[in-house]
Amino acid sequence: MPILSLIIFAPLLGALGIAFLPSSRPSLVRFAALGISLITFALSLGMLLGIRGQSGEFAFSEQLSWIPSFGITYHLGVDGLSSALVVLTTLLSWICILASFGPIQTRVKEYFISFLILETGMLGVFLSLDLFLFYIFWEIVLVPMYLIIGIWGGADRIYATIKFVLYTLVGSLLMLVAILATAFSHQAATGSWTGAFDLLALRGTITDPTLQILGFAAFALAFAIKVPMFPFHTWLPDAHVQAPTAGSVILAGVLLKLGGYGFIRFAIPLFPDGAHLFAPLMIALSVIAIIYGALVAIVQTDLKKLIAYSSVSHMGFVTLGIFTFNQQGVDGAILQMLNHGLITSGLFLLVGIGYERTHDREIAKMGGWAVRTPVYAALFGFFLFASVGLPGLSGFAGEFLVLLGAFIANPMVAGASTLVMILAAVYLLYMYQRVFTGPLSPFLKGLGAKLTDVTPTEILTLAPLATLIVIFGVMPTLLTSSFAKSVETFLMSAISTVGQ
Amino acid sequence: MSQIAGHLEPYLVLAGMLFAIGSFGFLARRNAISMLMSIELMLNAVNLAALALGAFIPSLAGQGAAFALLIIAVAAAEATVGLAIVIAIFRNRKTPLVDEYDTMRQ
Amino acid sequence: MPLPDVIPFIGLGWSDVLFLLLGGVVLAAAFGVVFGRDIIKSGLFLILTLGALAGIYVMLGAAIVAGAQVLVYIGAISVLILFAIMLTQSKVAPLKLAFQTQVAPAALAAVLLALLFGLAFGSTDWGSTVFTDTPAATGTAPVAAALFGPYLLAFEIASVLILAAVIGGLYLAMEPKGDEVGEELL
Amino acid sequence: MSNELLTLAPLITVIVGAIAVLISDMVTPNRNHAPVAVALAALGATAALLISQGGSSASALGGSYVAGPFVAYLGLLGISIVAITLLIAPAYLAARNYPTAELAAILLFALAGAIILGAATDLVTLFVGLELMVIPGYVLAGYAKRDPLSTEGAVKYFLLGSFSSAILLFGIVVLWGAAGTASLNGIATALASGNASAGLAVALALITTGSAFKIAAVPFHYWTPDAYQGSPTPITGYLSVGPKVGAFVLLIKLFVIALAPLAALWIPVMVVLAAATMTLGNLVALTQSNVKRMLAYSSIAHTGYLMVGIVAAGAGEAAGVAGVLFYAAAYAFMNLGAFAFLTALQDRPGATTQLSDLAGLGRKHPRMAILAAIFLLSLTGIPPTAGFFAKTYVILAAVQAGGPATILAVIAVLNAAIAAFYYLRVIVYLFMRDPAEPAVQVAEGPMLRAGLLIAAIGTVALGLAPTPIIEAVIQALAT
Repeated sequence: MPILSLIIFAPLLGALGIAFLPSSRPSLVRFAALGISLITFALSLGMLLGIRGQSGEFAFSEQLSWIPSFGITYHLGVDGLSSALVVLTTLLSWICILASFGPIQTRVKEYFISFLILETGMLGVFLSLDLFLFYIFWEIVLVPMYLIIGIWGGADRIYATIKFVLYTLVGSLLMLVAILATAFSHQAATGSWTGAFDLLALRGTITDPTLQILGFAAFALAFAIKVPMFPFHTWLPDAHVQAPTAGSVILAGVLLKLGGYGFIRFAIPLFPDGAHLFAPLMIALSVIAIIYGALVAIVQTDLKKLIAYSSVSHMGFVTLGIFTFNQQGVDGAILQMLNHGLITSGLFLLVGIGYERTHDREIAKMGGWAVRTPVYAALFGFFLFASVGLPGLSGFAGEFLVLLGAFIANPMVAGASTLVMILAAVYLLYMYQRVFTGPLSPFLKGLGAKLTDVTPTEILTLAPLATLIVIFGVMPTLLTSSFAKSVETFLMSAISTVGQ
Repeated sequence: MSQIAGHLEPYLVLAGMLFAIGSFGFLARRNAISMLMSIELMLNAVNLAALALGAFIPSLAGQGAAFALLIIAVAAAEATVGLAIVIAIFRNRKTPLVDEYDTMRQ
Repeated sequence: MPLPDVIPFIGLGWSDVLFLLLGGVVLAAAFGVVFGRDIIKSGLFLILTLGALAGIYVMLGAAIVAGAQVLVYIGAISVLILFAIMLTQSKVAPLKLAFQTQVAPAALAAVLLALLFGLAFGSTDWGSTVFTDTPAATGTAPVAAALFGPYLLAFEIASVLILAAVIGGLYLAMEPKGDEVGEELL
Repeated sequence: MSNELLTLAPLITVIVGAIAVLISDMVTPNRNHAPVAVALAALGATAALLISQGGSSASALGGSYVAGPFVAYLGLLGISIVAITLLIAPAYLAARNYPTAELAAILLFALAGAIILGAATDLVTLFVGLELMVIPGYVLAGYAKRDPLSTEGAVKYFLLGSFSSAILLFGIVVLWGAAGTASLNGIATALASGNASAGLAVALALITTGSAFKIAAVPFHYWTPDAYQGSPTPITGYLSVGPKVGAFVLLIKLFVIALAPLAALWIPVMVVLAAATMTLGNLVALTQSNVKRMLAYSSIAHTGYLMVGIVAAGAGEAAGVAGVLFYAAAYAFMNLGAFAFLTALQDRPGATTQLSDLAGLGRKHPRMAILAAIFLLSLTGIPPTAGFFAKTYVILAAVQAGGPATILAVIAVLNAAIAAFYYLRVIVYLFMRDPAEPAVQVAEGPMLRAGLLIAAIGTVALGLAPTPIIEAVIQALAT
């Protein structure tokens, strides 16, 4: 059974089905979308169980000829790294769909169709082993996200969504040129188009130094914009602030991971020489992002923007870890991606829940929230501490491993980054103190009975995330062992041709 | 043998000059019909070149005249359509001056 | 009494003189076309240009093209143009506003263009050039051979082209039937 | 002889079809349906003939007409273009009291010209074919003869078109004399063995300038926006696609075949022209608030992308021509689709195509808006649409060609990002703004709907499963 195709296209087929449902019955549409995303989730869990029995680097491999004239194939495969991200995607998808039940009241059908297409795109990116196919899914992600921010977003949504698209597009189009150049160099070297777009066939074969440098630069730009690395991050706060809650969640939870995944899966294994050449720059930019994101977060007055900037800071750890090129660093980077996906998604969900009640995100207006809604405050506190990197919760392990890796590579860098961990604790706790503790602010008081505590549905969206944060916090090896083989191959491919 | 008329170059130079005059007229005149007449000058320069080349280059003997006749036919077709357009626009705008046709820029 | 091949004193042949004469008329009349302030005179100068060119065509041994020039160009196209001029001239379009503002750069461009053509065509080696002034080469037979040989398709298509142009031209030039149909902005 | 007739049969069918359309118009009182029906029948018959000729190449009339896969490909593409135009135009024209018969006949004549362009093997036939294709275009631009804007566009289109024809023709004649033959292959042989002379350089310059006018490359583009904006919307769609594709066939024949030995001379010029064309077209399109004019400028940008393929082909990369041919097909479907959408918005005379008119259309007419979004995404080059694959194909060819072509490829993709801004802005208006007051009327006749649907199917199919077209293109070039 082609399980990977099934996982990728189940949401798309579901979206097609929903297109035929009457838009006059929004609740039918909502539950259909939820059902589809749950089925996809179940399929991905099935894949996760089945993967242990598979041998070889990539499990459940599927390969079909698609555009034979250029050797472009429909090639899918999954390994430890991608399976973890796939499950994260399918999990967050149904959580987002459930979390959208309340907030999305206009054009419900179009919303869920967009969301399901988005899910297909994201899953396709994680499962493609053909560069061309990967690129297509990469671009497909853009369109529904553009619509989700642009149609269901806040007041400045159009500015934010166009900025998001243009940033992403500039990077990805240059990546397309690099993909084509890579494919052609393969064709020129072997005299045939066969395998010219295939990651596995290309890996380790690109010897042209110019292509190594320019190819890496083009790929890295596309991924750096997506992560986003400093100085390409400016689209992110706008997009986060304007996006509807579920949009922010999926943006922080999955879309940013596409960049990190791209580095590990494509950019570095294809162009190791280029990667090593650029590594000092990438590390410097990562450290800047970590510090800059944290500093800017301190002065934010908008809750969502604060978390968006903290994302920039946290994602800096991901790129930092990747470019240490050692096992601790890369392990940490992947852990950080997954944990950031769980924690920040939770935080955005919580901000969204608060916004539902207050229709405001201004930190200055809040205060003493815990008095009225203790459960909400407790949950917020839990995710906050996870984000700060409290040992025992999952945020800690990733950042710790990255710093360990960075220390091996360059102690200075590690030192600077450690400082920021303290900074992060400061701004997040300071925010928490202003919003939740102390006497009830006049603004919140004015809301009266509207300021209710979390509902069971909302708890249902948060509970899986919280559970996983605790599990992975206590037993990070559960994750690291699952992608150990991926990291091993990555480190091999990242070094193999450098010595030449 | 003649010193000028017996050579190819003078005819081509004459054609080139006529073509240049025609293109000047096209670029400088404001009246659509004047511009059309300038184009006719250019096409005639082309015809002259075609005939001269046909007359002097052995492998093209006889073809120059055929080419020129076809160009005349094409020019006739162009002029037919062009004048019809000029008449149509004159009916709408009451002026043949091309630079006054600028509604769309406004 | 047969005239000498070369005119005394000038050192040029009769055909040279004829060529210079006709060429001079062509250029002068062409200047008249593009510089003439009165558009009707421009039209008449155009006819003169075309007529002088027909003379040069005869010199080149292409009497049949010269004939077509007179019949089609002068007889049809020029008359059509004159006709159009008369149809479209009105007091709204003052005759003195003949030139656009870019007349000076256009003149410069044209002078440069003429120089370029002159230098380029003069300096080019056109291979072995022989003036084929024999009846076998200049009669109608080789023209027919070309038109019904390699250029047969072009010849046939030219007739289709004229048909298409006439249909289109008729459509555009015909007075619209019936009443005006309201505002038609886009 | 009968073989020759068989070879020429598609061409003859188109011309006879054009005449039949006019006759049908005379004999039937119904002025709109009969001509379209006859024209579509002629198109169908021509398509069948072209398909039956298919892969085998045969020549007629002493080798001046060579039929084969190349002609079949171009012919079928031309038939699609004309057919879609004929489906979307009649309702629009009828609402404004313009006839359909002349439109159908003139389109068929232009199609005949395009077929000759594809089949021609010598300069003379090529030129006459080109004129047969472009002269009907002047008539079409002025088709709304009572509308000052239409005639204004037509007069500019005609004057610049004839001017460029004269320039091109002078170049062709000088080239013909310098090479001593009219045959395209013969010219290539002569040029490859001879030395480049000053006369030849002049011929090259004239041909380049004339061709640049014909394809509307910067800086010879300034007639396009007026001609496109003034013409009746469905005809603008045709003008932005049909003559453009034809002009690129001319470029393939002149530059890639005949002038190939001089590639080192014309490639640098073409690279600069292509870069300027894309960039300027996109930058100006960015500032337009009228969608029709925006599409006109964006068609200039697409000219630039197509030129990338020509440059690659000049550098010796066969994929360059293949890319141009594929791009032409993709561009035909997506651009005609976009204009069909605009046509639908101009249900009644006087309806404008300002961006603000489109506001909120996604809510009132979701199906129409989704189709529009497909065309716009394809024009942007977002996968999995035809436009994405087309762009990829020419860029691939340019990357393969290497050297200046690669730089051009990078310029092309950066331009695609600029283009994304203004194409997506239309989508913003369609889906993200509140509906305009008064709401836009949308015409949805069955023919218009069919035209839109064909364009949409083409746009999606060429993106999802490009293989059949790629194979057709490669086969077309094999001969």
